[in-house]
Amino acid sequence: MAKYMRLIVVLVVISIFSGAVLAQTYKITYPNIKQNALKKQEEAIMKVIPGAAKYKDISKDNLKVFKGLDENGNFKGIAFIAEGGGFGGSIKLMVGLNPEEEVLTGMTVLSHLETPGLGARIEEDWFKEQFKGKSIHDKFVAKQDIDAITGATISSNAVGSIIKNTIEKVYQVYGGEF
Amino acid sequence: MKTVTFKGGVHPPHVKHATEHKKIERAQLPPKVYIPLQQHIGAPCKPVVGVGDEVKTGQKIGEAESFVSAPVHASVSGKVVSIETLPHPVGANVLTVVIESDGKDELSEDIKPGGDLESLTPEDIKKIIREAGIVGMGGAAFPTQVKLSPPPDKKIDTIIINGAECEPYLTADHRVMLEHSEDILFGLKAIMKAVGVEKGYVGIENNKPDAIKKMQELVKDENNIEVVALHTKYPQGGEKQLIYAITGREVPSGGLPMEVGVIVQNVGTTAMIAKAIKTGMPLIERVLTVTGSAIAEPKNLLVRIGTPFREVIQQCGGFKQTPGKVIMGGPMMGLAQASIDVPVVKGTSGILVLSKDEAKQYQERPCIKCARCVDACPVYLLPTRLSHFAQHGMWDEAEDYNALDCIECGSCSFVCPSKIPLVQRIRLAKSQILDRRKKK
Amino acid sequence: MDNNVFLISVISMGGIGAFFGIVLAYASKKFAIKVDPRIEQINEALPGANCGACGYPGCSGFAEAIVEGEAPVDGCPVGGREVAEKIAGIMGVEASATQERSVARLYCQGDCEVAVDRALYDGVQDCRAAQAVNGGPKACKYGCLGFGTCAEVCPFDAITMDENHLPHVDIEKCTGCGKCVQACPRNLFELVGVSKEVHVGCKSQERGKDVMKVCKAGCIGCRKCVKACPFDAMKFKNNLAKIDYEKCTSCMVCVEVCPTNATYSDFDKRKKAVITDECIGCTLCKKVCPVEAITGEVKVKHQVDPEKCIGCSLCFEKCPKDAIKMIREE
Amino acid sequence: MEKEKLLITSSPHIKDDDTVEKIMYGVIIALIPASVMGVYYFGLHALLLIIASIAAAVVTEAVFQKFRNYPVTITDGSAVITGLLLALNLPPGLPVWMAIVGSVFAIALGKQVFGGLGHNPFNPALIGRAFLVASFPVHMTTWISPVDGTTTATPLGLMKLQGVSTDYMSLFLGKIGGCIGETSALAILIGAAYLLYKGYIDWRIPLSYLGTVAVLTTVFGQDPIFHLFAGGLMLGAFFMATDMVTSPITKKGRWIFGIGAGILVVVIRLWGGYPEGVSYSILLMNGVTPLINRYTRPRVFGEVKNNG
Amino acid sequence: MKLFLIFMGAVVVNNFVLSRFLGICPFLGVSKKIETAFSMGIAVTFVMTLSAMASWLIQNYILIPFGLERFLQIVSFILVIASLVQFVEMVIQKTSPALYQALGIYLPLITTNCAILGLALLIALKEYSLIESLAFGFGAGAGFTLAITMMAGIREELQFGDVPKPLEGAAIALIIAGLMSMAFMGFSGLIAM
Amino acid sequence: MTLLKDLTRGLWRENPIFRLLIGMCPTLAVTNAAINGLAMGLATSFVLICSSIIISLIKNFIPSKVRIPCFIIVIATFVTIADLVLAAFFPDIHAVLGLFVPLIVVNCVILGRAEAFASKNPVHRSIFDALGMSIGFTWALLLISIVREILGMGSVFGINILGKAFTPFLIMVLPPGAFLAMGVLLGIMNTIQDKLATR
Ligand SMILES: Cc1cc2nc3c(=O)[nH]c(=O)nc-3n(C[C@H](O)[C@H](O)[C@H](O)COP(=O)(O)O)c2cc1C
Ligand SMILES: Cc1cc2nc3c(=O)[nH]c(=O)nc-3n(C[C@H](O)[C@H](O)[C@H](O)COP(=O)(O)O)c2cc1C
Ligand SMILES: Cc1cc2nc3c(=O)[nH]c(=O)nc-3n(C[C@H](O)[C@H](O)[C@H](O)COP(=O)(O)O)c2cc1C
Ligand SMILES: Cc1cc2nc3c(=O)[nH]c(=O)nc-3n(C[C@H](O)[C@H](O)[C@H](O)CO)c2cc1C
Ligand code: SF4
Ligand code: SF4
Ligand code: SF4
Ligand code: SF4
Ligand code: FES
Repeated sequence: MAKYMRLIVVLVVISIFSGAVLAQTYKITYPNIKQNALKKQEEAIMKVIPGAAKYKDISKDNLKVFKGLDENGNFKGIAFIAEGGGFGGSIKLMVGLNPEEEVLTGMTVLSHLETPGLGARIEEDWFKEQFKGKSIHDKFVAKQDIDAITGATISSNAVGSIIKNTIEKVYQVYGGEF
Repeated sequence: MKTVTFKGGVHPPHVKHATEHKKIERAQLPPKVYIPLQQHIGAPCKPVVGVGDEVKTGQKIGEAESFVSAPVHASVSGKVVSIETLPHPVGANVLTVVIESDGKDELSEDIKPGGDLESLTPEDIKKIIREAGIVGMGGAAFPTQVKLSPPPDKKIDTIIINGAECEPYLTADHRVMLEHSEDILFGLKAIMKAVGVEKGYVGIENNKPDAIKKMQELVKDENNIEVVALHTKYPQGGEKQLIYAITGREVPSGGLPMEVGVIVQNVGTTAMIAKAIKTGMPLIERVLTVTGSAIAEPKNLLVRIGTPFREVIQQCGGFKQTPGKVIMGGPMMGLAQASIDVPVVKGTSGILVLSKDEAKQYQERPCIKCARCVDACPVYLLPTRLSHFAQHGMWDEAEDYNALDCIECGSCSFVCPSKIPLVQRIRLAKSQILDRRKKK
Repeated sequence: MDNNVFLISVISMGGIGAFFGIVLAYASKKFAIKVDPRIEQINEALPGANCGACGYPGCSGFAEAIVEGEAPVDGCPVGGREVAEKIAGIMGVEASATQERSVARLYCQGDCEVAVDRALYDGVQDCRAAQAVNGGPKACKYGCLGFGTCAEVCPFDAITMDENHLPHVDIEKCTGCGKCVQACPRNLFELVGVSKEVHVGCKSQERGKDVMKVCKAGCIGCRKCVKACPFDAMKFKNNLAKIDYEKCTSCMVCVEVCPTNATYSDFDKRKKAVITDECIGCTLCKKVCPVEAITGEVKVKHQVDPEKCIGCSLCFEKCPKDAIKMIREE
Repeated sequence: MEKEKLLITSSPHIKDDDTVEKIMYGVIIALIPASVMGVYYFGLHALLLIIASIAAAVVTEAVFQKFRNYPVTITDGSAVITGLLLALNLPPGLPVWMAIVGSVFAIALGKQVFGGLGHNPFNPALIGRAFLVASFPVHMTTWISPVDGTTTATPLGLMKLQGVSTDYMSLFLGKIGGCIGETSALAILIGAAYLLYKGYIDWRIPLSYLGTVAVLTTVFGQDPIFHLFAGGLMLGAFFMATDMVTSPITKKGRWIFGIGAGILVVVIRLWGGYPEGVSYSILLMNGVTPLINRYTRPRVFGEVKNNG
Repeated sequence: MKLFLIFMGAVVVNNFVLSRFLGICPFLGVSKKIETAFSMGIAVTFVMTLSAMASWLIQNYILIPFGLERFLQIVSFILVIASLVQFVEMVIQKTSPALYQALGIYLPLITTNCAILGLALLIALKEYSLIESLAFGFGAGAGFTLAITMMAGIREELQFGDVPKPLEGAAIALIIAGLMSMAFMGFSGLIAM
Repeated sequence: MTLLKDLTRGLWRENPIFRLLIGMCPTLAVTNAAINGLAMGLATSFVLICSSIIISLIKNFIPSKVRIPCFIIVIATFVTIADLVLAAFFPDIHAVLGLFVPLIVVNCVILGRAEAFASKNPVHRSIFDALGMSIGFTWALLLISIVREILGMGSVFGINILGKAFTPFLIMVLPPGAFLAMGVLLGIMNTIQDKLATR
C-alpha cells in the first residue's frame, strides 16, 4: 500500500509544484500578454477608422463591434471584426464603417491561413486600400467590384463575402444605431 | 462450330503446319536403346535383368514394386550391355538399362492379347494397363492404372479424353486421332468400364477440324460419348482447364480431378490402352513430333522408347541449321536439353529443335505492372507478385498468394513484355515452400 | 490577478494529479500483469538476426523458449559463447561447456575456370532455379553452379563470390547458422569445427576419368591422399576422398600430394611444433613423429626441424611435460 | 553443326513479341494527334514546351542512371512519355524553364528515386504537374485562347467562377483555353482508340472513370457531357489513369481505381478550391493502388468449391 | 452537416499528418507494413477520440470556469492524455489479450505523439462543442489512419524496388510523404474551415 | 573528456533530426522561414536544458510507474513558461510558431533525452548532453529552414537575396515542400555519413 501511496504523493507534489510555478509565471507575464492583445486590437481599430483616437467596445450577440471616437469623444465611425472561410482556412478581418455615409472606411487583416505569396497577398496594402470608400451596398465580387489577386480569386472573393455578410449581420443586430 | 473454353490463357502462334498433315512414320530400329528405369512419377523400378542377358522386345526389364510406379519393358530384342546411371531428359541421372539391338526385333512370348473388352472385368483391365507399363503420355507420366483406381469414397462419373494438344508445334496427338481413332474409342470404352463410368468426352481444339470431324463421325452412334470442340487457346489441354471448359466444374485448389468426379486421359494414352488390351503389347513405343526450324524434315514418328534423340533427329534428316535449343515436348512446357544424347522416354511427346537465332536469350526488364500476366493466368494468380516474392525470398508470402496452385503453364512468362522469367521464379518458390513444409 | 488564481491553480493541478495518481495506482494494482522481464533481457542479449538457426521463430521466440525452460541457454549458434554466458547470467545458470564453433566449409573447387559448362544457361540467376533447369549448365553434376545463392542467403554476409564464381566463406564472419547448407542445391556446404583446416573440395562420385572430363579441380580417385595421410584420416568412398575429422590433425600432407588440388587448406595456417626448455628429453615425441622431424638424445632437449614438421600435433599431445607448443608461422 | 553449346532455359521457350519498348512507343504514337492539335492551336511555343520537357526528362533519366552506375535505359521510351505527357498537361504560355524544372522533378523525384521504371508509386508526369502547380500557381493557371492568343479562362474555370458553359463543338475540337494536349477531345479519342486496339491499355479504367463522372455530374444536376469533355478528363482517363505502373494489377482493382478517381474529380470540380481535379484524382488513387491490389486479390481457380 | 464537414476536414483537407505535420514520428516509424500501420492507425483513432472527450471536459469544466486555460492547459492536457493512455493500456492488457496483441504495443508510443496533444489544443482553440470535438477527434484519427496505411502500402511495394542507398528508410518515406501531401493538395479549398 | 563527448554527441553522431529522426513534427512544420526555425530551435533548447536539469535532479524520487507522467509534467511546465514568455515579450514570433510551442511538450527529442540520458546521469553531464542536443537540433532546423526559405521565397531571414528575377518555388514553403526538403537533405546527410564512415 505504501508503494501506491508514494506513487500518488509524488504525482500530486509534482503537479502542485507545477501549478504553483505556472501560476507565478502567468502572474508575471499576464499584464504584457493582455496588453499585447489589446494593443493589436487598438491599432487595428485606429487604422480602419480615420480620425479615431479612442474606442469603446459595444460588442453584443457574438459580434465584436467597436465605436471609434476622436480625442474629444466625437463619434468617428464603427469597427467590427469579420470572420469567415477563405481558401486555406478562417480569415479574420477588422473592418471600419461610417454609418452615416454607409461606406467602408478601411479594412485590415487580423489573421488568415491563406497560401503565402498567393492568398496571403490579401495583406498587401493595394488590396486592402480598395475597400476604403466602398458603399456597403456593393456586391464585393472579385474581378467585378474589387480587383482580385492574380491566381487567388477565391481568397479575394472570400474577403469580399466575409465583409458583406458581416455588415448585414451588424445591421441586423444594431439596426443602424450605434 | 460451338466451342467451350476457360478464362485466361494466351494465344501463342500454332506453328503446326510443318507436320500436321504428315502421316505417322515408323522409325527405324535403333542399334542401341537406353531405357531409364524411371520414366514416370513415383518410385523407380528395380531391374530384373542383368548385364549380358538376352532380352526380347516387350520383355519386362524393370519391375514396379510400389503402388505408384510402372514397369518398363525392352523396346528391342538383343543383349543387355550395361546398367548404369545415365542422363535422362528430365534432368537428373537415372539408372538405365542399355540394350544392344540384334536387329531381329523378336517379340517376347509374354505378349498375348488381353481378350475381348466385354469379357474383361475392371480389375483385368487395370491389371493389363499396369503390366503394360502405361503412364500418362500427355506430359506428366503419371501411372495410368493408379489414376484409374480412385479411392472408393471418390465417385467418378466422367472420363475426358484430352485431345486438345494446345502446345504449339506438336501434332502427335492430332495424327493419332486421325489415324488411330478406333483405338481411342476402344480405349475410352475400356477406361469407362474400368472405372465404371457412363459418360465420356473427347475434347479437341478447333484448330484440328479434321480430327473433330473424324471423331464425331466415329461416335455418332454412341449416346454416352461426346466429342467437344474447344476454343483454340493455350493451355486448353491443362487438365483443370479442360474439365472446367467441358463440365463447368472447378477442381478445388490443391485437389485432384477425381474430387470433382472426373478423370482425364491423353489421346495417346488412351490409344495405348486399346493396343495393350487388343494385342498385349506393353508401352515400348510412342508417337512423337520431331519438328522445329533446325530440323531438315519434320515428321511424326513412331519411336521405340530408349532411342537416343540423336538417332531420331538423324532419321528426320538431321539439322539444317545450327541448333540453338533442343526441347523435349512443346515450346510452352517442354524441357530444354543440354545434349541430344538422351533417350526418348514414355513422356516424350515431341522433340523440338529451335535454330540458334530462335533460341533467344532475353534481357529481363523491370516489371511495369501491366498485369498481362495476371490476365493470362488460367488459375487467376498474380504471377508478378509471386515472382517478386520469390526474388526476395519471401516464401511465406508466396505461399499465401497461392504459389502452389500454379500449373506452370508458362502463359504468364509468354505474355510478359518485360521478359521476366516468371514461371521459373514461381517454380523456385514452389519448391522452397514444399521444402519448408517437409521440414516442419 | 490575485492570489486566488494561484490557489486555484495549485488546487486544481493537485486535484488532477491526485485523481490520475489514484487511478494509475489502482489500475496498476488491479490490472497488474506479470511479464517475465527476463524475456526482454535475453532478447536484448541475442544478436537479433532472426535467422532461425536455433530452431525457433526468430530471436524473441527463442528468448521465450529459454525462459520457459524449453531451450538451452547456449542454443544460439550465432551468438556463440559470449551470448550464451550472458543469457546464463540472466537465467542464473551455468552455460554448459559450449562446443567448438562450427563454420561452413565448401566442398567444391570447381570455379568457372576449371569446371566446364555443358550448355548455355539463361534465366533466373539462382542456383536452385538453375538446378531445376535440366540440372543446370555445369558439366559436373555435383559441383558448384556458381550463381551465389549461398552468398545471397547468408544472413551474416560471410560468403563472397570470387571473380570465377566460386563462393568463399569468411570464417570470421560465419556463425555456423547453416542457412547456406540448406540453400545449396548441390549440398556443397558442411558445418565443420573451426579448427579443422583441411577439406576435400569435391563431391563428385564419378569415376576419375569422367571427373577429369568435366573439371580440373575434382577428386580423380588417385588415392594419393589416402596413402599420404599419417593418421589414417583420409577415407575413400564412392570414388571420392573423405576426411574423418575425428582423426585429421590438419597436417596438410594430403593437400601437398593431391594432383588436382581437390583437397585444400590454408597453408598460412599450418602450425609448427616448437620445443621449449621444459623438455626433459623423454624421446616420446621423437618416436611419435610421423615424418621424423624431431631429433635429440635421451634426457637432452629435443629439436624440431621446421622444414620437415607438418604441424600434426601428435608430439604436442604426447609430451608429458607440455613442453611442446604448436605455433602458427606468421 | 552441333558443336556449339545448346541453350537451356526454363519453359516457356517462346515469348510474345510485345516488349516494353513497343508498348511505350505505341503510347507515343497515340499521343501524336493530341500533340499536333496542341501545336496547331497554341503555336510554336507549345512545340517548344513539348521538346524542352521531353529533352529534360530524358536527360534527367540518363544522368540519374549514370550517377548510379546503372545501364542507361532512356531508349525504352518511358521517359519520353513522361516528358511528353507533362508538356501536354501544361498551359501553353508557360515559361520554358518551368517546363524543364517540372520535367526534371517528375523524373528525379517522381520516378528515379524509387528505382526507375516500374517502381514509382505515383504517375511521374502528374507529379511534375502537381509540383509546378504548387510552385508556380499563377503561371500554371494562366491560359491562352487559341483564337486570339489573349489570356482567357478554361471552360471549367468559367463554369466554376462564373457559371458559364461552353458549346460542345468547341469542347470536342479543342478551340478553347486549356493545357496544350487536353483541349481536343477528338485527337485524344483517336489516340485512345489506337491504344485500345493494340491492347496497350485496359478499357476498364477509362470506362469506369468516365462513367462515374458522367453519372455523378448528372446526379448533382450538372451537364455530364460538358464535364466529360472539359478539362483534362479525357487525356487523364485514357493516357494517365491507365499508366500501368501506377494503377492496380487486378481487374476488380481497376474498376475501383476508375470509380474512385471519378468520384474525386467530381468532388474537387464541384466543391473544391480548384476548377479541375483530374491530376489530383489520379494521384490520390495512385496512392491507394497498393492497398487496392492488396485487397482485391482474385479468387484462385478452385478456391471456393463451385462444382456445377 | 457541420459535423460531417468537421470530420471530412480533419480526414482529407487538413490531414493531420500531411498538412498539419502532427504525428510524423509514428507516421514514419510504424509505416513499414500495412497491418501494423493500420493497427497503429486504429489505436491512434481510439486514443484521439477518447482524449478529445477528456480534454474537452477538462477545458470546459475545470480550466475555463476557473480561468486557468491560458497557462494550465498544456500541463493538464498532457497529464490527462498520458494517464489515460497508460490506463487504457493496462485495462486492455488485462481484459482483452487479443486486442492488446493488436494494439497494445502501439499505445505507449502514442503517449508521446504530438497529434494527440495537438488535437486537444486545436479543440480548445476552435471552441468546438463536445459532439464536434468527438467528430474532429475521430476524423483526425481516421485521417491519420488513411495516411499511414497509404504510406505503408507504398513502402511495402518499395521492398521490390531499388531505392538509392542513401535514401533508404526515412528519407524515401519523407519524399513519399511529400508526394502524398502534393496529391492531398487537391482537396485544398474544399472545405474552408 | 566525457563532458566533451556528451556535448558533441548531439552535433552530428546522434543528431536528433538527421540521425535519430526524432522531433520531426516541429522540424517540418515551422521551417518555412529561417527566423521561425531559429526561434523554434531556441525555444526547444530552453525547454530541453531546463527539464534535463530538473529531471536529473529529481530522478531518484520518482517511482517508475509514474515516471513518464512526472517527466511530462516537468517538461510541460517549462513549455508553458516558454509559451507565456514568448507571448508576453515576443508576440510576433509567438504568433508564427503558434500551435507548435505547446507541442514542444511531446517533441520526442525532449522526452527521449529525459528517458535516455537525464534520468540516468548526474546533473552536470545532463546539462552538457542537453546543450549538445539543443545545438544539434537548432542547426538542423536552421539548415532546413534556410533551404526552404531561399527556394520558396528567395530570401533568408526575410532579406531577399536572389533578386527579382527569381521566381520562387512556392511549394517549398507549403507542406509538401517540407517533406521533400527534409527527405532530400536527409539523403544528403546519409551520403555524407557514409563517406565519413568509409574513411
Ligand atoms: C499551392 C496553391 C495555393 C493556392 N492558394 C490559393 C489561395 O490562397 N487563395 C486563392 O484564392 N487561390 C489559391 N490557389 C489558386 C486556386 O486554386 C485557384 O486556382 C484560383 O483561385 C483560381 O482563380 P484565378 O482565376 O485567380 O486563377 C492556390 C493554388 C495553389 C496551387
Ligand atoms: C502425387 C500424385 C498423386 C496423384 N494421384 C492421383 C490419383 O489418385 N488419382 C488421379 O486421378 N490422379 C492422380 N494424380 C494425377 C494428377 O491428377 C494429374 O493427372 C497428373 O499430375 C498429371 O497432370 P498433368 O499432365 O496435367 O500435369 C496424381 C498426381 C500426383 C503427382
Ligand atoms: C499447361 C498444361 C497444358 C497441357 N496440355 C495438354 C495437351 O495439350 N494435351 C494433353 O493431352 N495433355 C496436356 N496436359 C496434361 C493434362 O493436364 C493431363 O495431365 C493429361 O491430359 C492427363 O492425361 P495422361 O495422364 O494420359 O497424360 C497439359 C498440362 C498442363 C499443365
Ligand atoms: C498506357 C500508358 C500510359 C502511361 N501514362 C503515363 C503517364 O501518365 N505519366 C507518365 O509519367 N508515364 C506514363 N507512361 C509511361 C511509363 O509507364 C511511366 O514512365 C512509368 O510510370 C515510369 O515508371 C505510360 C505508359 C503507358 C504504356
Ligand atoms: S502463374 Fe502459373 S498457372 Fe499462372 S500463368 Fe503463370 S505459370 Fe501459368
Ligand atoms: S506481364 Fe510482366 S511486366 Fe506485366 S505485370 Fe506481369 S510480370 Fe510485370
Ligand atoms: S549455393 Fe551451392 S552451387 Fe550455388 S554458388 Fe553456393 S556453393 Fe555453389
Ligand atoms: S550461411 Fe553459411 S556461411 Fe553464412 S553464417 Fe551461416 S553457416 Fe556460415
Ligand atoms: S510525433 Fe514526434 S514530434 Fe510529432
